[in-house]
Amino acid sequence: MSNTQDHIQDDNQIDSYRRKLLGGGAALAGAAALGSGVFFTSIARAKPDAEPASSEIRWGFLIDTNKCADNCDKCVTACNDEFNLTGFGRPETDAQWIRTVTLRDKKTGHTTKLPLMCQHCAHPPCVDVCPTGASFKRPDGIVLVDKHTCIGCRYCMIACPYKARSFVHETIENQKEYGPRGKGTVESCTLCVHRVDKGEIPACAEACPEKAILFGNMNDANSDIARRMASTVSTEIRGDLRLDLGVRYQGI
Amino acid sequence: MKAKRNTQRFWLAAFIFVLFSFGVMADVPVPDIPEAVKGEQCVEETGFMRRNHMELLLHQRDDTLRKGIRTQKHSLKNCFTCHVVKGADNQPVTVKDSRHFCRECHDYAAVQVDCFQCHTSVPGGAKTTGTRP
Amino acid sequence: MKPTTFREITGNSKGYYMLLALLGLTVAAGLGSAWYMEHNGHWVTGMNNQIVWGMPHVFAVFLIVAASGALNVASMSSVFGKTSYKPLAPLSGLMAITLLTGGLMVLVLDLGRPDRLIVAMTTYNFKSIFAWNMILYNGFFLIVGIYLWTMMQRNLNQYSKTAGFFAFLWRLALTTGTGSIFGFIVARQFYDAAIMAPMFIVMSFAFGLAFFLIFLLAAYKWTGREIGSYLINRLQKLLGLFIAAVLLFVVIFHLTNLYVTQHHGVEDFILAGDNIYSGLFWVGYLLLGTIFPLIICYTSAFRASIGWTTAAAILVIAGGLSQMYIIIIGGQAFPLDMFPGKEVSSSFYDGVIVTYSPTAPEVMLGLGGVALAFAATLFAVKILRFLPLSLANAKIDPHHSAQG
Amino acid sequence: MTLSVVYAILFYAATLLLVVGVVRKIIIYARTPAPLKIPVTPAPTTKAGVVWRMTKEVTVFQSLFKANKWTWLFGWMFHVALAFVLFRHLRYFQEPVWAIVALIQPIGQYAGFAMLAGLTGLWARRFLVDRVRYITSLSDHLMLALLVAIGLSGLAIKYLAHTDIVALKTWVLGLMYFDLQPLPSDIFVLLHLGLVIILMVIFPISKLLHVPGLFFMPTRNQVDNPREVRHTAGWTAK
Repeated sequence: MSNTQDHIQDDNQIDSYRRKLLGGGAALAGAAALGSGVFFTSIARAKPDAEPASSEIRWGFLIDTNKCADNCDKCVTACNDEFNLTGFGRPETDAQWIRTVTLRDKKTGHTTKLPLMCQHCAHPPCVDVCPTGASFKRPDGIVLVDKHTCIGCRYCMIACPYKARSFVHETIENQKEYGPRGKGTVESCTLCVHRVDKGEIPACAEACPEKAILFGNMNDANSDIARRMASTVSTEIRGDLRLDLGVRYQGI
Repeated sequence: MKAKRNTQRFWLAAFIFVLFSFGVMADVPVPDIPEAVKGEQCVEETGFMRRNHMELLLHQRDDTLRKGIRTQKHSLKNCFTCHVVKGADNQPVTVKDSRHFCRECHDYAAVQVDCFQCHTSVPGGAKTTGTRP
Repeated sequence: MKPTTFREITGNSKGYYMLLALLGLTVAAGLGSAWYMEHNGHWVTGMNNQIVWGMPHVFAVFLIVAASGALNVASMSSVFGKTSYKPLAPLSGLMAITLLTGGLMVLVLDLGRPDRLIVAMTTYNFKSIFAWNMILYNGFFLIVGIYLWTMMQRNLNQYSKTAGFFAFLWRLALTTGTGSIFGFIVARQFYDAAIMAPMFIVMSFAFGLAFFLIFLLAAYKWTGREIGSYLINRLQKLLGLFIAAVLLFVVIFHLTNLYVTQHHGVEDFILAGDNIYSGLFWVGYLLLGTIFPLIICYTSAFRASIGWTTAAAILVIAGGLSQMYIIIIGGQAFPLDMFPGKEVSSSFYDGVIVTYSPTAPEVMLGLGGVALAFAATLFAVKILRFLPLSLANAKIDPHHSAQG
Repeated sequence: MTLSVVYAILFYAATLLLVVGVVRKIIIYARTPAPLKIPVTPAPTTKAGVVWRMTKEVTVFQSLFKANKWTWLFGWMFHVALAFVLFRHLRYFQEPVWAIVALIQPIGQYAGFAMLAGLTGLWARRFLVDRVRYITSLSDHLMLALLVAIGLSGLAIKYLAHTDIVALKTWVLGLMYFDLQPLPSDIFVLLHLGLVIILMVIFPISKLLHVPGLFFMPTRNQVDNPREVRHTAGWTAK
């Protein structure tokens, strides 16, 4: 249904989606709370430069796989553009920070498509296993690699349950100012931390024509992401590991 | 016997002369450090920067990456943005060019700069190369 | 029994220098391979974003495990009071150090940033078993070094038992740590098993003794020093015991997995899959690395034979490498089970069994590590007194000397 | 600038003393006759063998290794580390710097610590080993103290209070080009350079002369062929 509405304004689209999901009454309340404003391209408040990331905040994604169109990979392209993730024509060693995964139910044949990236766990196995502490979690829940101390042992890649990390297999010379990358170190989705700190939303969320990727502060009960998580069921991939993921999915 | 001693003295004198002529009378080679394009004083006093820029950079890098503090004063980006060197095509030269701000002194002192193995070395980042995955 | 006389080997024969040169060349080839890999980046290896640990890790982990096992002969005498092994203790300690050196060389040179070794040695995340292993490896050098010192300097001999005891404890910790590298990985089906730690300890006994035997028997054969049937026979039986113990743990490991329904997939893949792993398991590990050497160790036809014992040791090493390959590569080749009950596909090799074809530089690096271990040992026995002048029955067997 | 001039004059003087002093000693050593064949056996019987033996003496300190493992360990560690450190310092004397120097340069940093560790071991030996303590003179302590102080002040420049390394190199090159440049007047730099000057001056009259002296050891540099070749040297040559 939402596929046909991509020309409609952001807020209206959300409204229509909510109406469909929650029924009219709840939608009215929801729409009122959302108010006006362009929350899809910017978050409520940009962090002052001198202020450190706060542990009050837990940044995360809520991804609605029902909205994910079959032949769409705009989130992937946006990420690749944002960080100049150019490949060398060697798919086995080229980096992928976000990828679309297609699931097909073995019994029913029902297929689902979803974008998969670093899940920004609250208890990240990559951080636990990293010998030098190069894998770390920012106070606001973003899991990053400190490339200054990464020795390229790749233990984090062994430990990650989501295969979210890539090893830089060759020399790179086209880094963006805000996205350092270099041969011999491990990298993964940064949740576009350079944008988030400026008060913008990650490139993939911004690029999604269906607004399937909702970004926000999960700890803030008034945020859109927290409200939506409170009102509908969402799942974590490999929830059995109890890693408390920063990326939640709907529709799988 | 005496002649032999004199010969030895001659060779000794010659040796010392040769040793000192290793130093040639010429101007000392010095690095050609690019001025800041803004024509302003650096973020700290010059003598201090020459001695301690690495400490500032390390401190800034940890603050930015680990804590999310994004002040720019002591950032690497500031170094090569203020002291940008333009090539023949009027584009900023990358660290591959020996005229790059950081390389002038680092080459002179034979100290490697690791920064640019991951970071871009020109304002705004280098041009895209390679293919999309 | 009279105290054992230790002597440097003469080591000026053509054969000695040729062997040393051959090993040196292999080390050089390994170093060259590492440089090639680092210079170009890891894409020139068979390793990729799916199989992130490859041949270098197979060799490195194998050598590290073997290193702690090589100390075993020394522990037999210092901790368990088996005096017939006492003359072998210095060589045992030496090989523990050289094998670990070889293993660490491979491990470090495969890092994405080996130039940051100093970071690895000074920045620790104490929750990481890998960080603990760095401490365990460095401590192992120190403790075994002290142990060797107490053995080789006469006025310190009184402390060698204590030093040997601590070295023994440390080596247990070290192998536990190495096994836990895999045991603590919850994400992958083939890992995440507490039995990994004790299994690695038992494996270390077998691998370490195998390396030790190869060097010892060759050294005595080629230097013309005497080694008696009593000692060979005992070491043979010891090797057999360790092989059997490894088999027990391997059986338990796989039985546990076969019992747990969600591990059926990966077990099927390793044991019965149409791939190299099942071949390595049944032929490499079980037939060549276990059954054959067991026959050699326990059949009277091969009793106390230098040649056959060496053959058994080589087979154990071949089997051990197969085992490591199965654990390290096989464990990664099997897809992560992120979406139970779903067929998964993506551009990033999700849901498919990934292939790994090691390239020459990786294998050369691994072999370079093995060569380094042997070269260092070979050189050390020339310049220091590690090897007893004689290991004849009369010098070793307490009953023999009692009669004589 | 006064400091620059003072240090420059001192450096020129120290260099002159070092070179003249060492050359003089080498001439004395070379002219000192070794009238008898006294190579320590087992000794090589060919000239190539002697070269191989001396190479081993110079690079791995073979006879020291056979004599005393601890002294060898610390001594060798110190000398190898010193070689790396000296090699790293070549960068001050070259422009452009050789690629190999730039490559070794970072290793030299850690060698600084190894050098100090070796020196500490060697010094400890002079206190802890009775026989060595008995034969230790004040000058032995002085040489060790001087080397340790040079090492410490050098490391202090690298790790404690940085200096303007570019200016320092310009000053050094200035000495070579006879084009005097200002010397950065950081305390550890002045200390480091001052101590090196002292070392250069003392060198030709100290036990550090074992550096050239090693090559003139008749027990090591002679071919063991007294029956094949008639040995003549010094007064026997007449």
